[in-house]
Amino acid sequence: MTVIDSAVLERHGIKPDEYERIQKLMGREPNLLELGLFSVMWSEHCSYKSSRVHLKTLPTTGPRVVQGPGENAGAVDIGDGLCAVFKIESHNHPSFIEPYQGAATGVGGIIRDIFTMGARPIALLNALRFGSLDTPQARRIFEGVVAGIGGYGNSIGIPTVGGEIVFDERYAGNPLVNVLCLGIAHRDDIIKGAAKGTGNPVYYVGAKTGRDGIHGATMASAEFDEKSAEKRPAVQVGDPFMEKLLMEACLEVMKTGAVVGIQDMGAAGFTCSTSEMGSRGGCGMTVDVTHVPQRETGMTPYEIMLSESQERMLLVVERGREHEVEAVFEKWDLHAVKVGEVTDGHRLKIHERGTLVADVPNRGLTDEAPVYNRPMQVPGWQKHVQGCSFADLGPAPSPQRAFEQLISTPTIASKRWAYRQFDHSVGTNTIAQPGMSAAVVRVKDTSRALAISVDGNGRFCYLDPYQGAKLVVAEAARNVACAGGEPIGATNNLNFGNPERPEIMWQIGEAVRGIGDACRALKVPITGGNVSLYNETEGNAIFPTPVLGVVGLLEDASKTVTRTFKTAGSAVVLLGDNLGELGGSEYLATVHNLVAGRAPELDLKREAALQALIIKLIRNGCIESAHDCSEGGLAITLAECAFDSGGIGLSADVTAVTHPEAPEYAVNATLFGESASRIVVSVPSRHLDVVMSAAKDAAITAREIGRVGGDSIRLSVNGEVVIELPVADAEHAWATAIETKMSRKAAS
Amino acid sequence: MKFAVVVFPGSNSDYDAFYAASRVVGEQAELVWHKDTDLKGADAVILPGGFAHGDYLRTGAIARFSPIMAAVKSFADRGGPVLGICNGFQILLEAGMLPGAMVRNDRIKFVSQLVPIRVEHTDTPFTAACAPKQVLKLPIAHGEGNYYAPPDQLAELEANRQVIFRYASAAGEVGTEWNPNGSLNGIAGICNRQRNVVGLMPHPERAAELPLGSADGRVVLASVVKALQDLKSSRPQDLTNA
Amino acid sequence: MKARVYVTLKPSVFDPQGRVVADALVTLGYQDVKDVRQGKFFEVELADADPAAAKERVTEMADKLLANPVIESYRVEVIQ
Amino acid sequence: MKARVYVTLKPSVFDPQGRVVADALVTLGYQDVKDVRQGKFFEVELADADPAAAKERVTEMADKLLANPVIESYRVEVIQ
Ligand SMILES: Nc1ncnc2c1ncn2[C@@H]1O[C@H](COP(=O)(O)OP(=O)(O)O)[C@@H](O)[C@H]1O
Ligand SMILES: [Mg+2]
Repeated sequence: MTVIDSAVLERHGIKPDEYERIQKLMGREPNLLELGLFSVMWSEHCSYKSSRVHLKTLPTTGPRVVQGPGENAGAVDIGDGLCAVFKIESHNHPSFIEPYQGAATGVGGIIRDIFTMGARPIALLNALRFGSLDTPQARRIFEGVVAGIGGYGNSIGIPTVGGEIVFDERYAGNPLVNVLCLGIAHRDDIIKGAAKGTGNPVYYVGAKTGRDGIHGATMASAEFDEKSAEKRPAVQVGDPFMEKLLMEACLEVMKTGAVVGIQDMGAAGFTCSTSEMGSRGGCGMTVDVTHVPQRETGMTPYEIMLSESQERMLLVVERGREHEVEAVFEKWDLHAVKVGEVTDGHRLKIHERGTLVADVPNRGLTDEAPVYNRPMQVPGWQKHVQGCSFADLGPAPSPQRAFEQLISTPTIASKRWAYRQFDHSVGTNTIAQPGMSAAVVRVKDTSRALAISVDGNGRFCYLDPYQGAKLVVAEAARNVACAGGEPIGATNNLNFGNPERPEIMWQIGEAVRGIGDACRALKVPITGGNVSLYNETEGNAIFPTPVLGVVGLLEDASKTVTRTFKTAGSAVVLLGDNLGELGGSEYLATVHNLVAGRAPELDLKREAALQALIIKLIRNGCIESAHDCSEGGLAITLAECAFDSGGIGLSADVTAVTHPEAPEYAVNATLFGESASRIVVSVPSRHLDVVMSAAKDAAITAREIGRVGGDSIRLSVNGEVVIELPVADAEHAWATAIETKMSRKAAS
Repeated sequence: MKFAVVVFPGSNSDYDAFYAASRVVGEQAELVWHKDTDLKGADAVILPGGFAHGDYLRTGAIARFSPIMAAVKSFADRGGPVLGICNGFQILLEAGMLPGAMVRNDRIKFVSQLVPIRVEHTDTPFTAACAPKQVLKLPIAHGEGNYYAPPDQLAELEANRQVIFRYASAAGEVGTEWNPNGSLNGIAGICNRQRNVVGLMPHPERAAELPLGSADGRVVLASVVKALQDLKSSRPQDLTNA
Repeated sequence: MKARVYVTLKPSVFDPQGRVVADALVTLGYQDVKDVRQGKFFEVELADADPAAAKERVTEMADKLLANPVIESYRVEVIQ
Repeated sequence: MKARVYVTLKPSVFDPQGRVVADALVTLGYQDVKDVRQGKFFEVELADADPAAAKERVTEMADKLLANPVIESYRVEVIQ
């Protein structure tokens, strides 16, 4: 029996004060297995110990919220007794260690969270961050992650319908892989991850347990250093075929009504599912690891409890109805085995061949995990980076050159190289495919559709985490609104550095505060999310990157519009004010290699009014296309309306903004500034008056800035043409930028 | 009429085919589990897309041994119309019900996009309602759709007019620039000698309604309805259920 | 008792993967790489003890399932 | 000059492919199949003539490209 000394605690990532807490909860010294249980359950990844106090402040209620945070996924009512069940998950660290498998198992994990709730998954989205594609390492990770996402999602047959990809050196040592899954469930069929009913059998079903992923949860809670190579045996391999069988079998088994509770085994595996189901249900559980199907020989209880082998589920079944459950699993060639029982009290008792090897209060592992109110401090550099002296930038580059540079910069360029590797047509629900801004999936057997968008903006959040987070919420909701969807719920993934550093903790606190304020103002409740911390390599943190996933509802699926122009002659109208804010813009980053300035202003009241307006205009069929202005500003947004339209161009003329600190940059600020709350719409002449007066009523600035038509992109500022090139050329550069870089592979 | 859609472990477009046949085309349809041994009196059989058994060995290699396949074979031998879509096509190849084999896409990567294909011949149950050389816009979504057959067999296929669909331009021209996966002769779909068994990589069942980006696929399923009516009117008793 | 089944594409069949690997190697600076063919192999563990019997059975498995005669050829090798 | 690089998943790494193939063989009636592991191999053809040099170069290729050191191990064998 190993003595628990500081070295052992160190290896388990348990701090001395935490160990004292464990001893108190146990009323004695824990044994090594028990320590292992605490170490995984108290890891940042499972316990949210650093973020909890902040997450508590988020708005999580609303008329449509059926399930808020706390379950495997959130759920919102979408009418006809149906719910949209969705959640976002990160698999950042595993994807850095093994891009293909890391991303693949990330997809597998979030899918399990959704069908565990009794929902059939119908859509996947992802938010990805990589280093510059000019480095071989970033290309290798990007290639592997995209292949892994496709490899898993395509096989199991859930369409990947959208996402976003950003390339920035700040993610070189810490790529981000966030995956959102959305499913549909009947409100009454939603089933929870709670154990109930003393004496009810506990079943294990799915893949056999191996030694893979042991301490994955604690790994996801530690910074990277050269030593992480040693953690490599932890790599897990995804088995989408097994998961497909599990998904179908579980959805079928739930229909029998014999399932009391169900939970997947994700991070912290068997430990997490047994302790969480017990404490959620207010009861205990006793299991014998001897019954757990094992892939490798000679596995210890410690290894079995902490293994993170994929594609495994835990079910609590109504006693006396075991055969119904077993029969369904047999049909799918899955063998559900009884591993234990629900008990009175609140203890998780683990046996090996009948002898008790661990006995812990399950709440001690879950609800009573430590919660930290970690010190926060504004980084010393914060003020500094918010300043931006255009004087040092030298003469302003020509808009034409800047534009051509921007359309082929990987962050703005078409992501088709990636999403053409994703099956987006399986399931026959995808109305707006990847590439069309927000994704839109119809809800079969209803007239409705759901619009979904995931968005993040590390740059804005780096310059001002509070403001940046608000802007991210606004953009995600605006993208959904631009497809005609009324935002009804959101999920979020908080990707940050080491929370034990006050500067990072400050970023987290500010970002959460921003998300909360924006969600309250836009009336979008947060129904769940995920926190990924310690995204640092050798002390270099990523940009603070909260990623928002917003789900919007269209009552009439047929009304949805996309970003692309439809008919020559229609008016191009800009909704919202063009303020020419260049702070944190893609323009500054790409053209001037500079991340600086103030993040754009955001008036949440005006944002809400703008979104209400666009939703109304789309519902009334007044507009042919709508596209939100984001990365690259107005010029890029207008170009994107022409791309994929079949070569329809436009000519537009916008009024120059005033740019006091550097007048010579006024034109570029006008074209490439990333002010919030702007939407470009195209309107058939016959509807123009309606649109204009509707905007007036909503107190939203609306300017007719040009006309759809011709075969070139022709942009003027104050009557002077500053950008002009054939749509075909611009579109080619935009569409092929990433594949060009990827095909130049091993070159460097 | 009635469609049987076979469900293999790992099929993922089974419900798509079922939905298109029943809800869009408006015929009867039934999902048939691969361990079953009869086709529930169906008039036409669809082997759907997906990743049967994960495609972990070779696409379709394991599925061909499913109990239901015996019934599918004898149904086909009696002249019953059988359609293999994507993975279903691969299963038909592995089962020897169609000639040739699939290898990895020439550009290795999985390809998912809408592509035009040209209908080469309309004298099969799944093209009967098509116009000659009609171009259909259908989604492809596969990593192994690169059709291969030995030279002599390929020549025979062409000679017997067994190439039913070819990748093409929107205007119907064929050539390597419109070939998404390196298939020999730009082959997207073929039929057997008797012409009642058809396999294709693109997904007609996923493009049967305009909101989904194309409704061109509908005609493939509608064709078999027409074909069977023509057959019934020419022959009093339906031979497929004989 | 272990046996290995090596499966390769027939020479007449184009091997996209091998080609991509070859190109990658050349761009990595291995100019002297003339060609690469990719194959796969299966390590089959049998309860059965007799080598001759094992070889026969595994050959049967290869014929029936592990290789596709249209495009692939295989070689069986009993290890111990 | 030809060399072969055999790449297998490390023993500790789960091999879903192998598992499915094993299950298939058992359902096909090969009850005595205890386990299957799947691997791949590359047949690399080199202009280079000297076996020793070839082995070295190909080993380098395996390290750099052909095998994924995180989950795979490999063996190099020079044929002729
Ligand atoms: N990883 C990805 N997977 C699928 N689709 C993607 C991915 N990245 C970007 N896309 C698609 O490309 C389009 C542009 O994305 P983005 O630059 O975020 O624009 P927007 O913020 O206006 O949606 C969107 O339709 C998005 O769904
Ligand atoms: Mg975006």
